[in-house]
Amino acid sequence: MITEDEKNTASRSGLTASDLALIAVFAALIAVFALIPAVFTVGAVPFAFHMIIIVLAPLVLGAWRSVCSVLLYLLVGVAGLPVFSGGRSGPSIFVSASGGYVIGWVVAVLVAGALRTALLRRRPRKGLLAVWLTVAGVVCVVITHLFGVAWFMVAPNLHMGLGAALLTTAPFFPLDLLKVVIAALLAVAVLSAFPRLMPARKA
Amino acid sequence: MRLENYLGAYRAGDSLMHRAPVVVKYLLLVVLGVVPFFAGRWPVSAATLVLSALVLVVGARRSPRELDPMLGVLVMSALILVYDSFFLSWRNGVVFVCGTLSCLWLARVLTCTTPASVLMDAIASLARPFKPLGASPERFALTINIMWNSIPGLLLSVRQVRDAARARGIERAGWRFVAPVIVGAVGRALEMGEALQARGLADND
Amino acid sequence: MIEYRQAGVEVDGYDLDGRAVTTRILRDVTLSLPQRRIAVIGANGSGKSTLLKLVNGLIRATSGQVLVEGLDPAREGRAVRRRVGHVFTDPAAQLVMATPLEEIELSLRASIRNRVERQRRALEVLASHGLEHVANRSVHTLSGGERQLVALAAVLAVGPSIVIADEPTTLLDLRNRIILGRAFDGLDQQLVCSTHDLELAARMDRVLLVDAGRVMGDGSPQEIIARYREQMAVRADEPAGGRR
Amino acid sequence: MIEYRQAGVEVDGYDLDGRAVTTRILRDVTLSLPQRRIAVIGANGSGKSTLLKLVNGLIRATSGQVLVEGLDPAREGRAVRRRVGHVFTDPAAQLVMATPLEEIELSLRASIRNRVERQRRALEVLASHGLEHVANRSVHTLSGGERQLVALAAVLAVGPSIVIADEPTTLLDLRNRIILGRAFDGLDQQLVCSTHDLELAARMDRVLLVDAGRVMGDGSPQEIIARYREQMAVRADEPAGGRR
Ligand SMILES: Nc1ncnc2c1ncn2[C@@H]1O[C@H](COP(=O)(O)OP(=O)(O)OP(=O)(O)O)[C@@H](O)[C@H]1O
Ligand SMILES: Nc1ncnc2c1ncn2[C@@H]1O[C@H](COP(=O)(O)OP(=O)(O)OP(=O)(O)O)[C@@H](O)[C@H]1O
Ligand SMILES: O=C(O)CCCC[C@@H]1SC[C@@H]2NC(=O)N[C@@H]21
Ligand SMILES: [Mg+2]
Ligand SMILES: [Mg+2]
Repeated sequence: MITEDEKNTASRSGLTASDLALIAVFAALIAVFALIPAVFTVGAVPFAFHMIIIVLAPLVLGAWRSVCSVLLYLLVGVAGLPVFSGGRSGPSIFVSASGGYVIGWVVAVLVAGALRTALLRRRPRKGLLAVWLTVAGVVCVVITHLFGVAWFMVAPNLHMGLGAALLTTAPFFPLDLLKVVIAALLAVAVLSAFPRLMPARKA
Repeated sequence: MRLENYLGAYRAGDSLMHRAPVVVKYLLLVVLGVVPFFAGRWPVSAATLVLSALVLVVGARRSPRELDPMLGVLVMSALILVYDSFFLSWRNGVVFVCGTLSCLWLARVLTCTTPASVLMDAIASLARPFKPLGASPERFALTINIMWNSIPGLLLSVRQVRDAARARGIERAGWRFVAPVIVGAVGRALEMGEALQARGLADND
Repeated sequence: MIEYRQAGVEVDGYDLDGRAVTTRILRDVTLSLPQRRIAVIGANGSGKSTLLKLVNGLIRATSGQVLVEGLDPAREGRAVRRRVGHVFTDPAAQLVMATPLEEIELSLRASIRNRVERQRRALEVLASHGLEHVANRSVHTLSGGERQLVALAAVLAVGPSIVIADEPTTLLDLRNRIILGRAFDGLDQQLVCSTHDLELAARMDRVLLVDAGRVMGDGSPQEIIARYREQMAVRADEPAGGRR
Repeated sequence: MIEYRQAGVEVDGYDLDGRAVTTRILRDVTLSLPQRRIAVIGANGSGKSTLLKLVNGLIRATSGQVLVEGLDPAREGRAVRRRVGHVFTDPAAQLVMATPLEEIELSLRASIRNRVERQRRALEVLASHGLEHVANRSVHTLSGGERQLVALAAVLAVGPSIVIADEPTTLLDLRNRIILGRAFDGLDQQLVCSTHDLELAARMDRVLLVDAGRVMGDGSPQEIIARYREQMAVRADEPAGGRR
């Protein structure tokens, strides 16, 4: 079945109604997961349950739509509405200690989304599907952390050395890999419930 | 207060804030909520906190019960306050917590006193300058609105899934039911997309 | 047995001008329901679903009390829910797993520990509702009627001693409606269902007519259904929105 | 006018062993529908909703073609959707705003630029469906029937020239069903609805009977409904799951 919304998933201007709804709902999901109280913080960086959805978005939506939903989430938060973790909001997010991660999300979902689309065009069997999705998810997490670390080192008020920066991100990393596994399983559930979200078959 | 009312819900009325233009409400949010973060002075933050509470209770004539920030925000604020007091200074913590609470209350003022259609008009007119770049203001406004309306919907669906499990004698839902909430949300988004499309609401303007 | 003792439900809300108001959506319901087959009929928004949700504590009475086999759902919720199965109107709200098979297996978890045995039994349950061909399909690709049957099967599979069904036939075709009617006749459990399907209501032992939050009629199917038909025909001729 | 030319639909999915498979859910439908009032009836899962969704391109034919007033929904989607209003079975998925009033205002945005005027008109629309008392209520607290009426009002408010309604009466009470039936009779637009409510189908000019993805009957209401009743009664007596 070719549904209307599959037509233009790659071009940004051609977003269909279903794309808009998916973008909006994923942005809302990120916000809802950001509300779950953080179990711990390292410095001023909170543990983020919403990272699960940040990883899930590219696995389900591919590159462009997931970038749009992350941007929408950031826009709404920067505009002042309390959707960042712990109900924070405002442009201060970019200059806070988490600033690097947040900017990293945009690049991370773009790359992970493109990778996921390339991998799924072959229509893998269900078992392999989870593996490919995990791979794309790990890429998403790694890029996020690279940006996070880079920011720790260059941010005017932090100026950490490489070692300190790596040490700060280290406690999150294994847990984020766990989130990738959760996101991949959720993505398998979503994609098998709605096969039309799979990218078009390779010709 | 119920979780799905975290962001407030529009109620008709004739309070000061109901009559104020959206711009004013938004400026309040920025000036009282966001700016003090940058000022970084705790007395300023404390004062804006009190002002924000007054805007909600007096300006928008909402019940003081709606000042309740709910568990998630409380826990995070407490964590940050403790951390800041130990490693930086308690003043940082106070600035942070005041800013967070002010933003939350003023966001509630905005949603409680502004009808969606007014909000959409405002967002669309903000986006209009970008039209030559290929943006479509109406669709943009619609998307933001759907996002905003989906948050209570999602919080509610957590309860719904729990009720569904309980109705079949499964008491402890837990993490197993994250999947149904998310798959359900995607399903609803797809159906919502079809419905929007069928109503011709999402076509480019 | 289900008993309502002056049960009432009030909800907080706002009126058109934004003032906080309390609305009574159910008032002073006193009933005892020993019959095997009971139908609840009434207009949209009259309070049928609310009345049914009181039984397993999905909604709590704000005044009065409800008792299910002597237990109060508000205080002994778990014990009550173990006895009462509740089928919602909207099957989409009830199905929590990915496929019909997993859905039924979920219901059987408590009673069958062995996984292989559980799956075998789940397939049997599906087959007995004519659903084996959709066992492994995503519930989201099922047609409306298929979904409603799965939701019903999932609740019955728990083996409750009372079955509450809120408009169980809305999405069903004629054949499935006939089959469901028969299945209901053959059910050992007590059944309370709300419905707009008057043919279904006519098969029951007792019919309750709810109107504007009150039980306004209570008696044999013929009598109550006739009264309801008459009432509705009159109201349909009133100017739009004239009622309430 | 709506025309189907050997339209067929295939869908991708996974089979029991997780292999990707393709299923045909609609085959070779050739029809032209000039009549004003058309009902589509048939068993659960027979393909009614699929048939309707082809009309405004929500699903595209994988073989053959559909034409709406000469336009192909697959290629001229926007032009077609401007003409065709589609009411879905499940009202919960269709309501995107927080309150009924906002919902109707959303429908009117394109046609009424002035905000005050738009709100006035939206309240009028709600009143004409007997819904003014829920105008500012959260859609999440509406009863099923109230929601279904709001969804219908929201689609009609756009002013389409063809109305497609997928089981529009499932959640309605007798009174609202009568009112809806009359509203449909009075509609200027062409109406195509699928339904299990044979009283509604009987009011139409032409009835299509769908079975297992094929149009198996096409004619006057009396004739087709009688045939359907007979068929379903027979199938209800076959062993469970015997069909398909
Ligand atoms: N939280 C709430 N706030 C305000 N009103 C409510 C709330 N919940 C339910 N209601 C109202 O209570 C009334 C009874 O609702 P209920 O769902 O029991 O009706 P019903 O008889 O099942 O209707 P239907 O036949 O349409 O399903 C409705 O008018 C509904 O809008
Ligand atoms: N994506 C899909 N994958 C596999 N099967 C599908 C898919 N979508 C629909 N089907 C199947 O196609 C058949 C037709 O579905 P459709 O929704 O058109 O039925 P319907 O006649 O509207 O049924 P109902 O009366 O229950 O609403 C059903 O058996 C359904 O399960
Ligand atoms: O305040 C925010 O909303 C942003 C928090 C970012 C936290 C980062 S995301 C990657 C890493 N993993 C975590 O659990 N937390 C950090
Ligand atoms: Mg109901
Ligand atoms: Mg259907």
